[in-house]
Amino acid sequence: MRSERCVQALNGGLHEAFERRDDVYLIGEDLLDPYGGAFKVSQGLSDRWPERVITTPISEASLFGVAAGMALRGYRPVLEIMFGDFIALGFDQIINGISKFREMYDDQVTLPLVVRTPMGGRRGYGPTHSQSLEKLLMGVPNIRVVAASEYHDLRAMTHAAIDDDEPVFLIENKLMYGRPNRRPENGYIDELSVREGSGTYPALTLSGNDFGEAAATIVTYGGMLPIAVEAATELILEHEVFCEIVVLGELLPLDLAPILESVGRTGALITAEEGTLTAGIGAEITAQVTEAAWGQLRRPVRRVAANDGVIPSAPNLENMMLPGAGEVRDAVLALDPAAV
Amino acid sequence: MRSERCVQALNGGLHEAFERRDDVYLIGEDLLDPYGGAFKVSQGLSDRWPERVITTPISEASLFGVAAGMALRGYRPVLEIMFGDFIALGFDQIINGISKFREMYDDQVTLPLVVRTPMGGRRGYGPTHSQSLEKLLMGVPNIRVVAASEYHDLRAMTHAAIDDDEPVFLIENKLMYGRPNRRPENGYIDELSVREGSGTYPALTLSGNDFGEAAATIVTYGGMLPIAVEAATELILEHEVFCEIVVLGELLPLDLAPILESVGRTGALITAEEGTLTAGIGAEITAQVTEAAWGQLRRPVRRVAANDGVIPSAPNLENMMLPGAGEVRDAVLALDPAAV
Amino acid sequence: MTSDLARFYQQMYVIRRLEETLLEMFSAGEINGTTHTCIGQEATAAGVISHLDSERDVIFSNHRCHGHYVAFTDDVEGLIAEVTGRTTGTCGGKGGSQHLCRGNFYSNGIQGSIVPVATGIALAERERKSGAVTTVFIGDGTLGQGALYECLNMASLWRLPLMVVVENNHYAQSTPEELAVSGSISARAAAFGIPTAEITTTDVEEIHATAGSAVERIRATGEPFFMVLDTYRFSPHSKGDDTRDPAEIEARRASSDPIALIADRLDPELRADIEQAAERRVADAREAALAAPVAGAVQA
Amino acid sequence: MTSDLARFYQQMYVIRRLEETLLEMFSAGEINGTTHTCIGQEATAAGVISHLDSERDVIFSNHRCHGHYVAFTDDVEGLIAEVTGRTTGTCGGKGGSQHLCRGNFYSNGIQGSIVPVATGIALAERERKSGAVTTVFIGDGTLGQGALYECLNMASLWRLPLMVVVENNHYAQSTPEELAVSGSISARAAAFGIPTAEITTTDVEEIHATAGSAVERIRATGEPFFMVLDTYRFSPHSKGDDTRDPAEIEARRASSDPIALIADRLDPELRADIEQAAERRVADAREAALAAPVAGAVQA
Ligand SMILES: Cc1ncc(C[n+]2csc(CCOP(=O)(O)OP(=O)(O)O)c2C)c(N)n1
Ligand SMILES: Cc1ncc(C[n+]2csc(CCOP(=O)(O)OP(=O)(O)O)c2C)c(N)n1
Ligand SMILES: [Mg+2]
Ligand SMILES: [Mg+2]
Repeated sequence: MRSERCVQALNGGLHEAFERRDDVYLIGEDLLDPYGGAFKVSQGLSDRWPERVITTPISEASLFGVAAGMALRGYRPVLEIMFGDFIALGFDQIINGISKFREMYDDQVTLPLVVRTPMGGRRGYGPTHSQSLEKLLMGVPNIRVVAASEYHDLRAMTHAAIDDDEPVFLIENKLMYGRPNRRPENGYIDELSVREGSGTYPALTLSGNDFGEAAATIVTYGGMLPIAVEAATELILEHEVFCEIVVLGELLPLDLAPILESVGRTGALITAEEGTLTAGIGAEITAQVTEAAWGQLRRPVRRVAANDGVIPSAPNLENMMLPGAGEVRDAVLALDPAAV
Repeated sequence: MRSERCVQALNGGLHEAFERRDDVYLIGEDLLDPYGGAFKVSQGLSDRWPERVITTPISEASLFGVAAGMALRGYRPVLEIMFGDFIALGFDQIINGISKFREMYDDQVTLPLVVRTPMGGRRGYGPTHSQSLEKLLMGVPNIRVVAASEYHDLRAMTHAAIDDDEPVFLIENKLMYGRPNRRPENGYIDELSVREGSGTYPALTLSGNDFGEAAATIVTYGGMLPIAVEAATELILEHEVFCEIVVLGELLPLDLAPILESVGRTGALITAEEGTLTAGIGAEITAQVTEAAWGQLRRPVRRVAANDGVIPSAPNLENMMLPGAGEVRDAVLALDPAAV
Repeated sequence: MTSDLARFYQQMYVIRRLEETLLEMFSAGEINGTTHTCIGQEATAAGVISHLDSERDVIFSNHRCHGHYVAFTDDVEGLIAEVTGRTTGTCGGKGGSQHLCRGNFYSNGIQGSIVPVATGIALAERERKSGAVTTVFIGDGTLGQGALYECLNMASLWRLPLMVVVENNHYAQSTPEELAVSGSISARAAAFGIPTAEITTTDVEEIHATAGSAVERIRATGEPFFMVLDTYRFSPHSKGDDTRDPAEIEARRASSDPIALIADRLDPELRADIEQAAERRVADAREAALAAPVAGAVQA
Repeated sequence: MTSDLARFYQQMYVIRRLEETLLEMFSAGEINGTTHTCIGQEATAAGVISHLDSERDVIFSNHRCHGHYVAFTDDVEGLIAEVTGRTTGTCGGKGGSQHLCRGNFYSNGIQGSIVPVATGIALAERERKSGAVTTVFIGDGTLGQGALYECLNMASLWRLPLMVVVENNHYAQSTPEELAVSGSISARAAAFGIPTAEITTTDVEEIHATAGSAVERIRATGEPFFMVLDTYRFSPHSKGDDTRDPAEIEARRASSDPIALIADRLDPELRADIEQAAERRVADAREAALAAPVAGAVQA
């Protein structure tokens, strides 16, 4: 069976959720059919449920608050933010509203809303349309940050986010949309064996040698998954070095168990993310893993990430700035220089 | 000589800068004399320079952009944001404007602006007026985050921020304002010997035993300084444990050298910050120090920070939620449980 | 059955005494943090909220929310307990003065940012066909926040049962209206196709009449309304300095104290009863709060 | 000396050919990323910007900035080199189509957020007493952004020499004006006490006249102005799908192509010369860009 593309899986998940629950609403810009959202994840919804799809003016700052208001009153709004870069406009609502209401109102309310948004570069969209800003959400208590990847069950992830009673930021990726949404068959995706974690947004752990001896764990998520797989494949084929890859589903609260489990086997950790290095998701992972697995780490955690700076429009400049398979590979090789 | 209070030092620095340069402007809410800003740091400026102090409507989101526009055209605006919690309103301008213009316009422009704002709790102001949100700025490339503390030369820091050609976020602290702005005399503040780092926003390293043997380094900044000093003092008096305290001036880019230097002596690191734990400044410090000082750390870095959650209004609840001297002390004692 | 007038007087008097008591308690060190009283502005709360049904309608208020809270919920006890950090407080001491929630009442301390949330609530209530009117209270200074205009646009486009009430007390903290508000306040809403009303009296009966037509219109059409009410606060912005001209404050106190304005219209005996009951209620609430368990006092 | 008309024709023709060429280059794979062309809207750029002095005045533009850029800087070559990612590009390939900067020209791709920056620039220029007019271009869709209203308020209060030009092409991406813009556009600015003008023609000479009075007024008074111009884009929002009714597009193409509208007013020979020169210039710029070093090609 040919897999559906990720955009279809996400879209399918939304259609199913709209069928299943009548408290689900979609709000955002340019949602109406036939347009169906800038990245087409929302296609077909407004034709089927014209009253539950609300296309909006360009007013991101307020849209976060509108979603919060609906959620306070018992609905399950899904807010589509056209480009992830625009979540910056909603930070006040996120920090001083959405993440506060439940706890500061002493648990009298819940905020079951989902913010869906595509992050990531490599399309030449330039400095304000290419960022991976999910790192900035990691410091906000009382929200969840969930990362879609092409190996996750994206239909299930959409349902889970909508059913969640906490505010969920569902981070998608622009390049992911067009790729097949692969799922393990008999425990494998291609040559990689896959273990699926537990929890609502399970992590996936991939191994090229059926969880035999491995030199390192690469923890990653979202749009970096194929890059990590490319690096791991090259390491096997050209260097006979095996790695495990942990593909996180939930970034916040950080799903530490599968990382520790893998590090318990490998003794070394690389974090790989597309956002800029400083204060990235790798920093928090490093801090938690270093404390929890102190005796097990042979070497300090290495972080692979984008250079701290602007993402240029020109393709070569953009490629130089964003982390690629080469950087992931080199980070693994640098762990044990003697071993290579 | 009695020291001036921190609010006076910051105010004095602004007065001096206004005298020294006629391209400095102050913008923000409620700035006009006799009110002189909600925390009085801006007092007397509008009486002396009525044309260079611009009191504004309540429009934080735009004020960041207004400051950017002035800076693009050769002025040196200082933007006062009344409570640090309100920087969330400016995140779009910060992320998609202020931090981008210089680099994305290929270095044709500079953005010499200063955003001054008080952070911190312990005054019962409640969830939306007590946060320490500077951690959220750490992930933004091309800006500087500078932290005022009561042992720093606050007049000099104000001058340095205004003369800086990069955008500077000068983080102040509400409780600090009322305290004396102490400076080392003959290398001492009270019983602590003080070494001052180099650079524009120097770190201070404090020692209770003249940089003799010490069990740990506590790295901190801003409003946590007196709490770290209290913990270190108690550790000396009641446990005969000596620590070094590194008080950072510049958080971003992170001033790593003084931390590494001290860790080279102590072999252990505690980070202490008032912001919430996850993805805090301690995470980035931990990641950098763990990588750079791998062989030197006896134990993993421990992070002391606020609980991940809302800062309650009620004093006891607030105290339980924010990190105090007890938590810092316990973190040090937990490093070497055998040694105590 | 109590007359409207008696009810207004009762509500305003309770709010006044409550807030005078809060200021006293501050001075006595029984409260920490901050508080923004609406002393002088009680008529906007009483006049508008008397048209709302706390079982159905929704209010989102701001930093200066005590009057709205009490007029809507009648929960003097929960409020005093909240600002004194008691477990019996409306939000268990977590929210404090400007972050209240009870039933259909919410408040938050970030100026302007409450309007989008109120807009979302109005949208939800429209979808639920509850017939609720959602009211959001803002000050003149909050007209500076762009989120308001984003929401006026959406409320108009989507025909939301949202009532925006501007309590124009002519100052934002220390900033007089003329330094912060250009042009015309009502024209700002009218430009988005929203009907408006503006009145310049602090007489609660007049406010009540104007608000009545507004609420009726919203209930009938399901469309938004924008109301600008003149008012004045007699006490400082929060607890601290007041940089306004004392003569101006005195003049407004003399001319437009909403409680004094209607006092003579009431039967003196009824009035005395109302006042005594209010005094007692506030004093009892203070005492009860101070006797209640301190939030977070006993650690688990 | 060239007449205004010839200059307008020349500018509009260069912009048109430039953008048609960009679309071709996209299809040919010579450009990646995105581009928003203003094909059909050239009159707003030419008519307004002809009153501005690129040595003194300042422009802040948006995602659809090519026309404004060329009308103000005449830098066809730098623009093509920028969008093709060449070291010779305006910003060395870093900015790309919607993040341009050269001299007194700036653009950025976040809707609405350019207005505060333009407001700060106008404030700086006022303080410098440069006499500059700062112009910010926004689309009808961008009227949804609250920052605009914050800035209208400040520009009015502070009397800033700021000109806000709304290019109303009746769509924001796929969203028609009636789903995104309530009430009256000019009334929104007028409510802040800002003078406005609104015209409903794409005739560059009429736009020029209206913009002339606006710029003159700003120069004379130092106060802001708000101008709403009717226009229409003939090409898709960026490169992709267009969900507008093709008949509507054809009708607007037939009735309001700003280039066709004035073509007959020119001497045919002059017109042919202008067209030929423009063709050559754009073709040469394309060739030069493609021959220039690719930004980031050789790593250090
Ligand atoms: C976003 C934001 N900016 C600033 C403040 C600080 N602040 C609290 S009240 C106030 C003045 C509000 O004025 P207005 O809206 O007129 O209400 P009033 O206090 O007069 O009732 C200010 C600036 C805030 N709470 N939120
Ligand atoms: C803050 C923000 N939200 C959304 C977008 C995506 N976007 C780019 S152009 C556009 C439509 C803009 O419409 P309008 O202002 O009318 O300008 P036009 O494209 O018609 O020239 C949108 C929604 C953006 N760039 N910035
Ligand atoms: Mg006011
Ligand atoms: Mg448009």
